[in-house]
Amino acid sequence: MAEKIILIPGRSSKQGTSLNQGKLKDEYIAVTSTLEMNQDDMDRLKLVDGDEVRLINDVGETIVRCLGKKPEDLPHGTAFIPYGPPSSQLMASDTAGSGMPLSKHMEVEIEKISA
Amino acid sequence: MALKLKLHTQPDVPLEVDCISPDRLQSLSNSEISKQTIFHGNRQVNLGDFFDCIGDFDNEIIIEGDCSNIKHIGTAMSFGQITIEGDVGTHTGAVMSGGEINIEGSGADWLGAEMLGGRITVKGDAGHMVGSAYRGSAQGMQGGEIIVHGNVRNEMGHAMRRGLIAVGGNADDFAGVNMLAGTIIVLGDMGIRTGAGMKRGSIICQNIIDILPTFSRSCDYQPSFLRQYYKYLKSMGLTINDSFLDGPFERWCGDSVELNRGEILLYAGK
Amino acid sequence: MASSMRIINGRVYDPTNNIDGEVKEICIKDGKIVESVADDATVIDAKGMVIMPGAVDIHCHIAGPKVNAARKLQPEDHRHDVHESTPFTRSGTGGTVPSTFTTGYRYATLGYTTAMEAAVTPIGARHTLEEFHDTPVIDKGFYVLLANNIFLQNLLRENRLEEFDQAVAWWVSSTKAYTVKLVNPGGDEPWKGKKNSNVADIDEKTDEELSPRQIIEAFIKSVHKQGFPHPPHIHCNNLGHSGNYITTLETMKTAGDMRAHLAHIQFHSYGGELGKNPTSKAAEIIEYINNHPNITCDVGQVMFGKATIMTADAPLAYVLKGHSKGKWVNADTECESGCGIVPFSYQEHIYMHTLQWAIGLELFLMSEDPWRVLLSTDHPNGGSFMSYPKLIKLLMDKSFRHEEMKRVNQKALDSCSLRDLEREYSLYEIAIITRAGPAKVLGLPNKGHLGVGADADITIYDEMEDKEMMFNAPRYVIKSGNSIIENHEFKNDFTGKLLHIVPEYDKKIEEIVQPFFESYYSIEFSNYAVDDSYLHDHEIIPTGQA
Amino acid sequence: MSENIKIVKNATCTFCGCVCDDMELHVDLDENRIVKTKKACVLGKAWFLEHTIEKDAHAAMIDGKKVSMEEAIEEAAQTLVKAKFPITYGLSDSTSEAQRQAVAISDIVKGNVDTTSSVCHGPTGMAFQGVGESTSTLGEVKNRADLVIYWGANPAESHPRHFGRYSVTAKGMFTPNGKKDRTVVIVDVRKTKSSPVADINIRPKIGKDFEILWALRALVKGKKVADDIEEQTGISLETLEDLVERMKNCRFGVFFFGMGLTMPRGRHFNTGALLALATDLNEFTHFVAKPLRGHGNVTGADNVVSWQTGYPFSVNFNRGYPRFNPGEFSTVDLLSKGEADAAMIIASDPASNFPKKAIEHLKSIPVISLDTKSTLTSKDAHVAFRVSTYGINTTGTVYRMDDVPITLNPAFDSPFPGDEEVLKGIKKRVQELMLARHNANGARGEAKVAAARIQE
Repeated sequence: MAEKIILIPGRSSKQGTSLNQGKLKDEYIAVTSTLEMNQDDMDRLKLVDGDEVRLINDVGETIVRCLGKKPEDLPHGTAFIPYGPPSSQLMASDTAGSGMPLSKHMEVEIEKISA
Repeated sequence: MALKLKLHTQPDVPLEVDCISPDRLQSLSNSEISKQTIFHGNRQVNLGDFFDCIGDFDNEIIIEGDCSNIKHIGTAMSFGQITIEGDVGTHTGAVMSGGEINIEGSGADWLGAEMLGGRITVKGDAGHMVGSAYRGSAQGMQGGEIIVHGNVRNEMGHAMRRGLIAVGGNADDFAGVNMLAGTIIVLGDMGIRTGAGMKRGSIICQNIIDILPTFSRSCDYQPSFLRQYYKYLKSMGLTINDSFLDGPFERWCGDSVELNRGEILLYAGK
Repeated sequence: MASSMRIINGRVYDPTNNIDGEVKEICIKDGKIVESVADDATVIDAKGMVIMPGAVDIHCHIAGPKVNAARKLQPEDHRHDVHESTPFTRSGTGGTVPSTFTTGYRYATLGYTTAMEAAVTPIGARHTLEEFHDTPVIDKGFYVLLANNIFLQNLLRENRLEEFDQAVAWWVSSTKAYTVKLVNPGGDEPWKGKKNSNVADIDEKTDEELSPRQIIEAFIKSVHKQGFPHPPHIHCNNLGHSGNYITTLETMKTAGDMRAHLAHIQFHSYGGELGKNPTSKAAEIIEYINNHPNITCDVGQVMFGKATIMTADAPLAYVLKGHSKGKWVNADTECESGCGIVPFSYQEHIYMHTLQWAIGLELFLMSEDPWRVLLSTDHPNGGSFMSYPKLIKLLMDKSFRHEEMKRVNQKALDSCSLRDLEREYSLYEIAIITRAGPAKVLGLPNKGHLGVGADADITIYDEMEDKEMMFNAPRYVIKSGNSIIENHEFKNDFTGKLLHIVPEYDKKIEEIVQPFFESYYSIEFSNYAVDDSYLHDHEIIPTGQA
Repeated sequence: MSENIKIVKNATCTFCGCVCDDMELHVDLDENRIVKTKKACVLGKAWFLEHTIEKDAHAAMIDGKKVSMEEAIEEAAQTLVKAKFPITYGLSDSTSEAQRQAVAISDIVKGNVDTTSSVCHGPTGMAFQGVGESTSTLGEVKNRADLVIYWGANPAESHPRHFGRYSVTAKGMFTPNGKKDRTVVIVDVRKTKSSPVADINIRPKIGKDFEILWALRALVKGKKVADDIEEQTGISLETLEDLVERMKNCRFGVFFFGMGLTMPRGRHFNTGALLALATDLNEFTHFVAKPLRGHGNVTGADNVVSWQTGYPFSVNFNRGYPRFNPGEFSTVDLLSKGEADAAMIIASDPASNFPKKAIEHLKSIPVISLDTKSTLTSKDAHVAFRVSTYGINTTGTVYRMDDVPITLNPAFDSPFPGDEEVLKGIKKRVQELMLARHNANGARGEAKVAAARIQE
């Protein structure tokens, strides 16, 4: 079952340290494919840590693994992901005369990939 | 008879054609027109390398072909008429001071940016920053009219100081941002943060919008000047619901972080 | 590269060598003026032309952090004034704050071959030197801001004058500066630490112990003792405020009979009551200067049109923000300086602006010694350096001046004496206020003249009735013996060099400065001093010959 | 680990915009790598320790095959000169000396130059052009700030030493007790690793930063705001009023802001609102606002592009002079609209973090890449240069996030050349090629130009 969430891509220190090893290395790829979610949202969607989910919007789609966060730390209906190739797949290219594509607060649909 | 410029070759990279303007072509022969310098990316080429010139200039230039990758048509023109039969690229009619540009298809970003006078009409949609200021400038559009039948995107009328922008469809975020004066009318839906930072001027919206916390509701009334505007827009081919003509409007004052002398008029008839 | 050259048949104006319009041959070899050259030297026939040394701008703002911030701030100013590349010169943009390449080329197109950036924070020295490397043609140097340096003020408070001298030398040496610059001495602390206030009087103590006068006096003495080629370059307190001429007179008196250079003195020659419209005190100021040969100044003429206020005097910029109502930049530098930037426009119909314009002209026209009252617009504060030719015409052409006076605010003219001043500058005097004078005041022995041994920086103008046109477009510009402009066209690119001083200091001072650094600076002491990799071509001007 | 250890003091970490210049590095000279760091944060440690020399990498490759440096420079120059719309992008992890060469190349080939600013604090640069700013160097914050407000930023993860060196626990002239002398406020939609540092955490509704900043501006000016402010923004009027009082009454206030403002809807207007608020507050007290810049020398990129062209980023030279227009000459736009026909990417990896559409076009045009490591961008590049790492292998100048320039103190030599060296080679060659073209087009009556006249 698909549900809409607001995706917040951002920096994390893990993403920062892993990119020094190389962007083609496993750790960077793993870090940038981890979606932090509100635990309540995960429970409702029947997701547990490490489950693969598909994120979809008008631009494209990507598959990432989810990781629960305390509900008070991440507002209901939002999810965080470190910048990287997966978040790019969902980023629209229009910059509204600014040069900056909308890279935070992207509305995406999330669905569990059945094993 | 009009001068027809027919695009015979699609450019690989954007073409910049400031010379397509009545001011620049009025006294030239067709072979001279074909030799006008334009920029194909960083290469200086001739207008004739991309356009066939047909007919003679008689106050009007008609442009045929898909010009969505062609920039600066009618930039700084001061008289005459340009008709673009399809879509057109960025900066069309920017800083123009007179004359008329009719776009049968859609326009792009910076349509009529910092224009001083004249009129631009667009049958389709337009892009971001219609009639706006360029970055750093204190003033956007300073006169004239822009009428878009379809939708426009962000920052329409950014820092505009005079003139009219009317939109038949929707407008996205920051319509009339930092507006100094002038009038904006949108018949469709609005994005967010309409009129942010406006000093003076009027923004007329037909549908419910999000109002910034720095605007305050002053009164409800039936502005008689709107009737004139709507009649005029009707004559220009926009679809105006007759109920708007005498409709009650909520008047919101703002922006209080600035002079607070601007207004957003919100149709309250439904 | 530089070849030998002979310029013949031109009328030469070389005030340093008392040459006033005589036809004289100038020979160039290896970048220097020489007695004679071999017969195969390139010959320039300057018949009907005027030959002058390359001009020297003693006070302008052309490179460094504040200049670059002002560039970034004003895309609207650049858009309408572009500078195209050629196959061998770089492109850029103009406006009141041109890009680096454009700055160098445009100075050259006016016949200027040396310019001094007048205000650089020590921590911004590296940045300034990087920009200088990208500023072609002209030779350049900069004055380092020290009057609001907290460490130096602490030494003064504790009366550690010996260490003060050493620290001044250390700071100048390690930033590769040309001299010290004092801006609104004592005014930074009230601005940064006391809710944007300012110091109002030269004898006001900003804390319990130190007044602006004490700071000014300490620097004048220290620089005098160390024999810098150029004395402290002083931007007095109360710039722009009505009644500030008293502060200016007091500042000059503080120097006693030691040398001091007062920057853009026009902005400091106002009478009247604080907060009300000013009056002209040009006569009082110029009288003091005329009678005191130890004092030199540049005028800081205001020219109508666009300008950009950029100054280490942050409180002043804040006042001007209130007038311009547009964008404003404030930028504080730790332990060293403040900074304000405001895009500005001087308009003929405004009383204040006309009065400023008139006071500048009064100062020029009442000056008895052109060697000490030098041409500047405090570019871009009073107007762009591109307006120098027009300013020269205002000085040389009385009837033009009177025509211009018809277009300005008449009330302002009523309140000053400009209408009565009939003086016209001669070409010889122009050569003094733009060449020989600034070179002498800067202590640059090889600049501003055409004697044997001088740098071969030469400008050749067509002699014309319209002096603005004449000075706007030299026919030839030669820099260090390289032909840069020939027949009004760029023929060569050239980098120019840095002019700086290296005063000696006792290494022990570093041990005293270092602990302060570790506590209050945010970069490491060992990463602070600018190393020699930032010198492209450079020339060290000797100190200690006072 | 060998015995051959060199200790480098006061080295500079260029991983993030903090540009900490107090590093102590222990370098194993036999193995050519750093084996120990002192004072580095978690990011800095990874930056230094992971930068080893990959011995099997090639300094220059064309289409994935090893070539000589000369061949690669020739091919890069030919590619740039042949293109009608060549773009240069990246530059933020390179020295200002290299940046100067890159802008020169773009000018000479009449191309386009843009830096990672355009997808980072570019909107802040645009806001600056609209309203200006009140700012300071970081030492002033350390010495004076008694109110520190972070907005849409998470320095604990992006700039780990920011709190300690400059803003929160740092002890300075008028803040001798460090954190005790300060009030720290964090405004963020989510709880982050930075949150525990704050005395006051403000958690607005998502995407409402502009409305909150606008309301604060109104309150600072003594104006009323809409009654439903809490409903709109998630922040009560009491909270806003309390913040306003703190801001007006502090001695020296500072905003630090991050991409939580530049990247979402509102972009340059979000940052513009914050800069304007800081400016407004100067009517009451001393207040500054500072973007938390990301890359080690992104601030240098802004500076170099500005002094050479007059504009900070998104600069086009197609017509032989600089023009500025974000949204038109910004790299995301030039790629996603399919306008660029060749690209030189320096120290950046757009193929992994640009919008999908832009990446697709990048893959369809010849790319020249300069990078210290293999990336998605360099992997598919037509000409790929493997370069040494600035600050670790090469010296040069970087500009800290507050525009303070610092000279790099490198640790060990790399077999690979620095960016500056490669770019100088390309510049020399494109200059020759453009000159040849100019002379060949001499039909327009222009004088031929001798190569000798060109300056280094």
